[in-house]
Amino acid sequence: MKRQLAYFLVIFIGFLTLLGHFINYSPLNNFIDNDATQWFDIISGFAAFLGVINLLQLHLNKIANKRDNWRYSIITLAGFTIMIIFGFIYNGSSVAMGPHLKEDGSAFYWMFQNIYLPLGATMFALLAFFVASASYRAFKIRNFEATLLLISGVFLMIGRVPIGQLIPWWMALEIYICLFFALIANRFEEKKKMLFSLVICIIVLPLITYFLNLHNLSIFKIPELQEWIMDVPATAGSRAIMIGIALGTIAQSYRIITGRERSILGD
Amino acid sequence: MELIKKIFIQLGQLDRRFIFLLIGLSVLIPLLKPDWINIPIKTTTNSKIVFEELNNLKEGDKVLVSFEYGASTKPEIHPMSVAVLQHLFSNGVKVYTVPLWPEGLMMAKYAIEEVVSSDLFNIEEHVDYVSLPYKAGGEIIIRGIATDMRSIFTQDVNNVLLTEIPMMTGINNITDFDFVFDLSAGVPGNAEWVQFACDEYKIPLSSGCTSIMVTDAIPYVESGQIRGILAGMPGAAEYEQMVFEYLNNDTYNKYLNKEAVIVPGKATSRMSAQSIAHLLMVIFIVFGNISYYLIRKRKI
Amino acid sequence: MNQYVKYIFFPTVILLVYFFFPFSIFLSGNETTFICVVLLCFVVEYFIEKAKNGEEIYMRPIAAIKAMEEAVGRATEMGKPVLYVPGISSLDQIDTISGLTILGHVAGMTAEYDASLHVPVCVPIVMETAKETCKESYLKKGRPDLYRDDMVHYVTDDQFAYAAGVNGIMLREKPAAVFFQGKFYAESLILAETGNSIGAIQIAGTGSSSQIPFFVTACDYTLIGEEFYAASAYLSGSPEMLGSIKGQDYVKVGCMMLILIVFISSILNGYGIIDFDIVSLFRTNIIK
Amino acid sequence: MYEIIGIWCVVLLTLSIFSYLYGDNPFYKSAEHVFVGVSAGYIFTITFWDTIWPNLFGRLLPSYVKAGFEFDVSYIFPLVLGVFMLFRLSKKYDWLSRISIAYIVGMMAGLKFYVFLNSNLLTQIKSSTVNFSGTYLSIINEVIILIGVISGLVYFFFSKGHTGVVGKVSRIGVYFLMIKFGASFGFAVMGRISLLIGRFEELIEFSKPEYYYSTPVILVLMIVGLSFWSFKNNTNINKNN
Repeated sequence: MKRQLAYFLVIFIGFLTLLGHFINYSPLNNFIDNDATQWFDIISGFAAFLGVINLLQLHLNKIANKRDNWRYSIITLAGFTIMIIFGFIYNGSSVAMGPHLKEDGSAFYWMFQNIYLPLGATMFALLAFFVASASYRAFKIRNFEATLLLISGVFLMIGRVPIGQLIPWWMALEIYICLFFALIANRFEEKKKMLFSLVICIIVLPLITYFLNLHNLSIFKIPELQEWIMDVPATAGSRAIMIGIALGTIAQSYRIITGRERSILGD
Repeated sequence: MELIKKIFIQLGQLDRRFIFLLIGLSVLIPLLKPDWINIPIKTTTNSKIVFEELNNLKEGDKVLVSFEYGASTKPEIHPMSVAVLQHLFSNGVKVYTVPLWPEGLMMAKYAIEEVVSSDLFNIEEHVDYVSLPYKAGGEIIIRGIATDMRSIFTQDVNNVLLTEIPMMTGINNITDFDFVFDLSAGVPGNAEWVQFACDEYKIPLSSGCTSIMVTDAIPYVESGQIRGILAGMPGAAEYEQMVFEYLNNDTYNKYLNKEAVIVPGKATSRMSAQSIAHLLMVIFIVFGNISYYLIRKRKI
Repeated sequence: MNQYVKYIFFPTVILLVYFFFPFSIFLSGNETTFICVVLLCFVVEYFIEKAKNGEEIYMRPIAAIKAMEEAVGRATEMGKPVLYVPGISSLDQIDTISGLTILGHVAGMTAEYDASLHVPVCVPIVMETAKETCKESYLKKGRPDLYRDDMVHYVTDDQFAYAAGVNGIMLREKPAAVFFQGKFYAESLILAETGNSIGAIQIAGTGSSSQIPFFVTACDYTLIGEEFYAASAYLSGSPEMLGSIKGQDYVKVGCMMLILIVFISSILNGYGIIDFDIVSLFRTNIIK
Repeated sequence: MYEIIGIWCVVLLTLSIFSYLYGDNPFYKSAEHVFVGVSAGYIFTITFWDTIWPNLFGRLLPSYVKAGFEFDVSYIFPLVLGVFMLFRLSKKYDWLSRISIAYIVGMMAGLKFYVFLNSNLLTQIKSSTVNFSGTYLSIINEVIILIGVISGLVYFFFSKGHTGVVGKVSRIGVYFLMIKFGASFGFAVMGRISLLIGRFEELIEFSKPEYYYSTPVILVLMIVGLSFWSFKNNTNINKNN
């Protein structure tokens, strides 16, 4: 019975919010547009209390049982308590409680500015290093797919920065030739043959291009190629993913509001 | 020959800490010695579209600028904010700032302060710009701005009632604006502006965003739902440069203080650090591939 | 016969009522969307019904879903915990809800194998939901004794603080299997790289398209976009759910046809062969 | 005075987080735990003052909480649902919280159904129209996009195996997806490097004499601390072996 009640509510609210978009009844429309999500925010605001209780339980437990790294839990609790004190008890600035959170000069704001912000920004900046090591590992010419990943990644990387504009047409051409050979290297049985044809291509193709006056083509300008990659194939890819995600979300929502996706409510 | 091979294979198995160190240095050195490297900046089409769109605004037009970034993405987005604001003020456009992220409030404040303190324009609060306060809710707020702004905002950041601000008269929802410019680093961001407001009410929207968001936003740009896009730090540098040239060439601009010195923005100087770091990563990738090739051949 | 009545007659009636109802109880301006909603629901419903009636449904194998059980099994063998990260968004994203439904299945596996499960959560309300899900899964597998309340715990709401916290858990507990299923933003790479550096089997799934590449490069298996939403249906294996996936496929075919129609008609329109702008049909208005 | 202390805090915490690049160490661990505690407190405070206080109490007790809203009796519902949520703490009545979760899940599913259908599915289909104002080249591009989208969607078929024609088409789809992933990756590199630039600029700024050379001082101290720690750790490991 209790469980049935929850399902009934899911189905009822789900269809209400979906069909409310089509029905001409302004309180309902207003509910969907504004209140529905505001309510969600308020309910999750209440849940924040549960989060805090859980956090305290976890760390106090750790300290009480002297589990691994329990000393660090003291730091977490201290940081938390200080923020709560500055948020609700001690103000430190001239404005009222509440607006003081964003007031330059309050103790809370000091903590925000000097502890919270730099920590967040630095964690974020760590990504620069991780992205380097990830790309070092990922961008390998393993197969055709990986090569495409590499090509579009690398061209974007150099095409987007001013250095990409300094690359002359012949160098771009040589890069293409090398990439092509890297891709087909496995097909060659004899290493010497491959090296020979590579060298020939590297010398002859630029000359041909130059004499045929093809070197002004935009394919040899990395920034323009980069823009094309972004505008055409990457757009196609992201559109396919977007439509896929939309379909997935819609189907999942449908399963939820018809009461079929049950594990979410513990069934 | 064998020796070279060995070196390459060794390079392929580098400790990742070594890569970390090199990346760090490649960013640090150009920042410490900016005059060592100087690379010209070329503008891309999407940045040009943004510039043209904003340039076509007339004197007295109303533009809503929404701030959706924080301290961590400040280096990328903030130069855009400043350049866009400069550009708008130089055309006599009225600016309304709204933060949709808690930190966006501070960012809007810093950006306005930076423009005001540069002394380029004679702008006054409540005459040329209004700063709206932060309200929690993300897309709900966008939805609210689209339908009924006054139900969400009653005061500006300085707790002045909106009814007492002359430039707020006649502004009740999104259709009262001529343009929306969105500066975003995540969610809510430009996608939400498209979905919940601008698309439906046919208000032109442009956006400046972090580079990671660009591929997600590009379908909207291609379909014209977002008009042009400033992509990350390079986008910021390009826009800065366009605005810099525009202000320098436009000697008859009545909004511009003649005595003030126009200084190029910050993004331009950061681009050399960016370039070097990218170059280094490409070199890593090339070395990684050579060593991968050699190792694979050995196994065969 | 009965089926025809159901799946042709009813939608027609609904659409007729919608278009020809005398009083203005319906909003005008989003007719296209309404038609789509009705068609979509009935198509999916049709295939669900068919599946319920016992029609065999072929589902293409997805490596990541198969690997889930293996990963849990391996963690059990090694005597190490399984870490499940349900993303950093709240319940307002369908991704989180999908992540939690998958958690239900993974918790079922850990209950069966008697592996220890660890779910650090970013949002309190998700924590409560996840607790409920895990508890029920353990109960259903008949192992309520194995469920501990501290299995699921709150870390913090902030994106990067959460990433730092989960990082710490990974570095110090060294889980053998790591699941990232939910909505992720920039922290995805920090998490996936750390997981990679401790040598865990990593299975990711997300609908955040800008984070998929990082998971693809740093994880062993990744559920890309739509696959992620379908995973829970796959795992449940019930005909109802599989039927809905099949229906979804047919909706997809419909979308592709629609794209082609739009494309071709816009070419014809461009050359002046037909005088009809199909884009005008797509009035996607919401409420005024 | 507070400003200088603040700046030293900023530098210390920034460098502590960066020390993770060397490996897990006490500096990073401390910074991590500070971060978790402070952010939990921060978010909790912000949630209360920015959401519950104005949006709930501002509507239920408008004369007391002046948030610019009028009295709205319907906000009793979220209050009740929120209190239901707190019943999680009770063993006997914890089923009440399920009602709150049911509301959220149902509401969001209904809302997202509509939003994704409207803004993502229909607009993306709409945008596959060909723009004839462009050159022939742009039409070729449109055709490439069309092929990419269709083949990408074929990749996502679940009820057809990737064999035969479907297999070949879905392979083309994968190529397009890979290009998109590569592009995202390239952009990410760019974005992340810019963030690093931001942090470094701040550290450089704080190494000036007016901040008492905080960056170099802390950096040196940290390196000494780290080497001492890793030395000690090494000897420990040797003993264990």
